[in-house]
Amino acid sequence: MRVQERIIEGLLWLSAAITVLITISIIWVLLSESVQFFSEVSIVRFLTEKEWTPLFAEKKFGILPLVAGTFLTTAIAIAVALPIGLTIAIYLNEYAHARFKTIIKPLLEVLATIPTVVYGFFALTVVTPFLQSFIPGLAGFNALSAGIVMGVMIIPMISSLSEDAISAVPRSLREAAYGMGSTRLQTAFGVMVPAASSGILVSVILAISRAVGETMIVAIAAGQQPRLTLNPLVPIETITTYIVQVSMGDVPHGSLEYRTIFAAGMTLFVFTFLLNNLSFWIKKKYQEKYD
Amino acid sequence: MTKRQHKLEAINLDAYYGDFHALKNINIAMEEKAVTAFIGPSGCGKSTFLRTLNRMNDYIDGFRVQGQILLDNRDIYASNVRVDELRKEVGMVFQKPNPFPKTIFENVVYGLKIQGIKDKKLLRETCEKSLRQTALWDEVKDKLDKSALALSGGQQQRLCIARALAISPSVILMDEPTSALDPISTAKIEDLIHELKQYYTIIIVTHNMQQAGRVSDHTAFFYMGELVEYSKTKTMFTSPKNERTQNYITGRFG
Amino acid sequence: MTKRQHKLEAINLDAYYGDFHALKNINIAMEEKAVTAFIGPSGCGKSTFLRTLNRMNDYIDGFRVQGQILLDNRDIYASNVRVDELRKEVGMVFQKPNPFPKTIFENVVYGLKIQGIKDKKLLRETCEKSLRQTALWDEVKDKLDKSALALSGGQQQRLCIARALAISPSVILMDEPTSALDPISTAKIEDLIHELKQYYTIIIVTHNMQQAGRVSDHTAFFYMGELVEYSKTKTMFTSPKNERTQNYITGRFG
Amino acid sequence: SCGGNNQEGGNDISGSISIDGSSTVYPVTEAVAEEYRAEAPDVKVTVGVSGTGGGMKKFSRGEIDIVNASRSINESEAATAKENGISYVQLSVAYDGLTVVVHPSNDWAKDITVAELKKMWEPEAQGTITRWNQIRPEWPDKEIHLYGAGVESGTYDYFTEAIVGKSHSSRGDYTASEDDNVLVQGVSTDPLALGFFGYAYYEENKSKLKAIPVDNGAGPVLPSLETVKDGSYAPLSRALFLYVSSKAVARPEVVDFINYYLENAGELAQEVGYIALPDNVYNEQKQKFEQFATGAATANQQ
Amino acid sequence: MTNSEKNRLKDKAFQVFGIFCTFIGLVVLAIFLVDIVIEGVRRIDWDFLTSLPSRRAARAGILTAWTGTLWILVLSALIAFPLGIAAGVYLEEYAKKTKLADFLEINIANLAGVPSIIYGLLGLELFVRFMYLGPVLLVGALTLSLLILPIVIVTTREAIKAVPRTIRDGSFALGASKWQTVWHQVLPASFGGILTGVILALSRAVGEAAPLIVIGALAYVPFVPKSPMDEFTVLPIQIFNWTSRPQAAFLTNAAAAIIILLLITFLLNGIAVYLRNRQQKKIKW
Ligand SMILES: Nc1ncnc2c1ncn2[C@@H]1O[C@H](COP(=O)(O)OP(=O)(O)OP(=O)(O)O)[C@@H](O)[C@H]1O
Ligand SMILES: Nc1ncnc2c1ncn2[C@@H]1O[C@H](COP(=O)(O)OP(=O)(O)OP(=O)(O)O)[C@@H](O)[C@H]1O
Ligand SMILES: [Mg+2]
Ligand SMILES: [Mg+2]
Ligand SMILES: O=P([O-])([O-])[O-]
Repeated sequence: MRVQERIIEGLLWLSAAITVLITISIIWVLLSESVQFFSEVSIVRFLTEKEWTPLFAEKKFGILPLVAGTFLTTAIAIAVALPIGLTIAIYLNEYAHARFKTIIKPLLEVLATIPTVVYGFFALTVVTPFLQSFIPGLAGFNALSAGIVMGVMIIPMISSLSEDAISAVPRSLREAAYGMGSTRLQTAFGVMVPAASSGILVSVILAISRAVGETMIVAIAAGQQPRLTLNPLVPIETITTYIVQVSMGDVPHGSLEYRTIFAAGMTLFVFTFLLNNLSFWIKKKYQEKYD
Repeated sequence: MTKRQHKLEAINLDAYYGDFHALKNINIAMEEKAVTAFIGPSGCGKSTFLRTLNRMNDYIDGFRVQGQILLDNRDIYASNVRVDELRKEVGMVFQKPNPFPKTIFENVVYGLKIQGIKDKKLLRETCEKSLRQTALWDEVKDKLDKSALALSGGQQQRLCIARALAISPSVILMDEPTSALDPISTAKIEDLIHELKQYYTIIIVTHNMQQAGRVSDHTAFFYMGELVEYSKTKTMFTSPKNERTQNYITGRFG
Repeated sequence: MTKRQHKLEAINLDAYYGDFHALKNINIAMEEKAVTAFIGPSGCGKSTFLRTLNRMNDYIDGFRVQGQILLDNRDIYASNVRVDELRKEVGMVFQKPNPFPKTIFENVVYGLKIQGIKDKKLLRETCEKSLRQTALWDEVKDKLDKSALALSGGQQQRLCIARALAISPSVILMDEPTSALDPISTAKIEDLIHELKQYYTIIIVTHNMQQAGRVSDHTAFFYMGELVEYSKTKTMFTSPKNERTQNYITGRFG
Repeated sequence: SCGGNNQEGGNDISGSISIDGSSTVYPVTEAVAEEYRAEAPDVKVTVGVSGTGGGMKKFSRGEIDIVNASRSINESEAATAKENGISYVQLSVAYDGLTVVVHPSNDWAKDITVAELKKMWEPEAQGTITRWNQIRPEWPDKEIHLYGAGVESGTYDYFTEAIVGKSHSSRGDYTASEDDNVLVQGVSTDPLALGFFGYAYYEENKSKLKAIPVDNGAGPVLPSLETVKDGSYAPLSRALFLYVSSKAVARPEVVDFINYYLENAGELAQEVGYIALPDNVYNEQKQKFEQFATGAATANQQ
Repeated sequence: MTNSEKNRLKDKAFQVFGIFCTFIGLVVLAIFLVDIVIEGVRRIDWDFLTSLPSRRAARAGILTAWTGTLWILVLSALIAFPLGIAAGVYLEEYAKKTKLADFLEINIANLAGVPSIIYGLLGLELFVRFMYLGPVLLVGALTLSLLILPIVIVTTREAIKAVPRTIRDGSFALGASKWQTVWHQVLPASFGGILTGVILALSRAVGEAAPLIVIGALAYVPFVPKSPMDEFTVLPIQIFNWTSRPQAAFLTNAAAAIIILLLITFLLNGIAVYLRNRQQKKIKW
């Protein structure tokens, strides 16, 4: 009996420990290839060169154009998703009927369940032509429509997580505000949003992290041209797109070109890792404020 | 205005949460500048009734009332009544102290600020006055700009009372205001209620019958959504008319 | 075995949740085949103490005890004691009825089944016996294979008692067993406790002092982790020795 | 065993064949593989698109059976193959004319010279040649968006060789894709675009693209069946190849497939937009392959 | 008075804006679905579902793609389900609140936030290069399993957490051991929730293309995979492939394939929602 319990616990432990193994493997895979990459290309070059042409004869290894592309699409996505998502969260919490909320929330979450290739298709075949009808200079591949569509995709992420954060604020606080004669708007912005600010912040950070790592939408609709620009109307390339682009052609194992995707992957991993930990830290730090 | 008139009155009041009939034909008139206590076992509708008195249940989906509630003889559920105005008239204090996560000062003047009052001096004066009324001034005057969450539970509850007083209501509703507090804080709040009833009409829900006995002038006993008995507190505790009241008071259940 | 000997005894017992000192130097001896009640304000440690008596707190991270608890003069925290054996000896009933989401029959025989008993006949007999002991048999005998969750709260609680009796413990711990129940169910459980004390040593936590007065032979009053007073129930309620006991019993706080 | 006995039909042949490489040749091979399915349903043919370079690398390491190529194998690839004990045969399957295209709304680029192409594609152009009027002053002062084959592709090698003068040497700040469809997609939706890819991709998307005549000193010439075949579309005309590995021809399904391929390449190449080789050339290829197969078989037996 | 009126006006204005924002997302969703259905629905017929890929849009079908998706679904479930549940049970029921448990928790939260394409790199290096498996079904399923494992673990934990303390107490008090309690009480009571989580995770896996592209699963695969060691393609990759083609007929194919993919995703999500609701109705603690 005792022994059996021990064995079972051991097996369960092993399963949990596998997750650590996965992390270690990810880091090891990224590191081992990146280290070799950086033994040939100095980190300074990697971080300061303004061009990214590692596959060409004239090799330039500046990650900045890819980072700029990633930043651009992410910023557009957040600019779309944050105001809308946050407003939805407040509206559902303070204004909407409970019944309405129980219908709308899952409906909105449908947006997050749609596969991202599908969003890519939508960006390329619907949104871009639509935008081109009134933005004449817009290229067929561009950061703008990819960013907008990505924003639509992460609306439910912000609205749901923020909504959770706001409804986690003790009812008593809301009642206190109403009890003093506040309107719903005053309750929302004067009491609920400040009280839920850490949770809202977490939702935004996670949304950013999601947008940074998003691949298919940008691979399909944003273009494949590493370009150091903040112009949303022209083709750009994100870190993720670069990895996809290279993976589609065969890059032989062990070559410098092969390692560039791991160096790019490492950069991506570091960004999202920092963002995730930041959000985790904020959550831990501020969550226990209310029980 | 003479004392001992009816400040608040419920007439044939029924309340529902969806299909659930939470209050059944309540008729009760509460006196001005006196303390009325609501007692009864858990779930009997005390809080529900208390919250209909300043329409706090308005935002609960499916909640509705029938009948009338008169505040100074005006029906508070009439269509021309503005809820925010009503709540300025009828303040409320809750079971768990619920200060806003702001400074002590900001907490007290919150009600004024949302009315658009910006006059610094006025705000400061009202703050001091309210804190003095709740005997909190000396304890917190040096840390008005500190977070209210750093206060003890008892202090927080008195702060919440101060916050309610700052918008000069005429009625204060209290829903089990001491049930989360230690004996010493409880005693302080009870003393405070004694003080305040000179100026305000106070209605308090409590599950502690001895507390009802100590602080209230009148007591209403609710049971399963009905108002079973309502009389002078002394009468109720010494010679209850109803058998259920008797059983409850002597601890046969609850 | 003669009656009125000490069935359970705590000696210099301290308990901690992490750094929090939840029980402070408790010394108490509980009589066999009698009812002992624990009373005290919320958070005073009643439940904590009750749960150390069958080591239910073992799985709580950071919880530890110092001192001894003797069951029939054997320390239950000794290293050679098997917790599962201990729990078969010391049964427990909780505040909220907590039937498993299974059939009534499965609930009652759960304790036997996990001991590996598979004999159908034995299971059925034990089930009937336990349900009869809790006066539930007639009410449920036709729906033994229905979900236990379909029973009323009072029935559920008696089912939980039946479940505890099925593994024939000698001690039954009850943590506010009636606080979630209506008056009629409460009365039934109280009657049941009266019945059961012929055969079992019963320890009951209650926040209802009248209940303690009605069902218990001895009462222990806890306050802030300390055992303030422990004596015959009658003595405690008529002439408490300690001022805090007095204050609590008369409702000055709590 | 050797492949000879299976030539006459072989509906019951099974096995799998892995092909990878050029995106230019891909449409032909895809078409052949698809038709071949009716012939031999149990042979699993997978075709990847890694570009000629990518395919060659896999091929010379022995990872695949056949490589599609839009240029000849280069020295280092040949060396690797030798190291790995792989010999191979080169089979021509069609002609292609690398096509320079712009957006249909582009009303200024009516022709272009090889020198102008060089000016915009050479490595020195990176970051400096960014507007149309830098190439020809009368063209508008607008940004130019370039689209071209990825570096693993034979098209890229061929184009850089022919235009810039040095294989594998070009600017890097353009939209580079191994997938020509992506390039078509990009050029056809970008009014400021200029790109190049295999003729088939132009042929299939004529309505959305505009090809520009290339002037190699003898006046502007558009790519077409005739100009490619007769060599007047220069320097961007070229042949497309298959390479088959000596290890693979030991398997009957590979032999069967290649025979089928050479039998039908002319027709299918035409269908997908390329220019078929003369019939006698296909026959030569067949003989070449048969020799290679027998040779490889004896080599394998030893 | 004016102040109070102004406040009420602002309140109303925000309400209108709130309704607008709530619906804009849904309107986009609706436009989008309608657009795709109009574009693709006529293309869906028996032939489309049972044909292998082809160079001619009109003859091309998604047989390889949906069978590949199905394979991936089943294989990933087989790998991630037991592993995820076991890890979830360990963390929720066994792990002490130590530094190590904290670390495990942070680690899992982190894994859940790692972009899917990074899992692709992991799969590429670990399974394709290091283990020499090639871009076959098993590798795809392994890669996606690792990707969804954190989701399965997290939802398992939530489902287990939702089982009230009192049930465990009840079981322990009757002398049950930890594993007996988990096996007889906790798992049955949380099974619905766990299943919901697993299905949601699978619906995520079904829609992933990026990691599979990275491991090299983008090729013309004109046959139905028969074993886990076969090469494969899945619906999202087929869609990606068709989307990148400029010809309108292929875009129609892509739209049609998207309808199928969305049906699968919505079906999985629908099952999950149904299970969740049933679970909530069935057991009221
Ligand atoms: N928001 C709600 N929706 C539905 N039913 C409710 C709601 N709030 C309260 N109820 C029900 O109304 C009845 C009265 O509740 P109420 O809170 O008024 O009781 P109470 O007397 O204040 O009890 P307690 O002493 O526990 O606070 C209860 O049966 C409760 O379940
Ligand atoms: N798991 C735990 N971790 C940390 N502290 C705890 C835990 N459980 C209880 N405590 C603390 O121990 C003290 C005693 O709790 P206990 O539950 O024994 O009180 P009680 O007398 O039963 O109260 P009640 O009448 O509310 O049930 C309280 O201050 C409580 O906050
Ligand atoms: Mg209440
Ligand atoms: Mg307790
Ligand atoms: O034909 P390529 O794909 O190698 O250009």
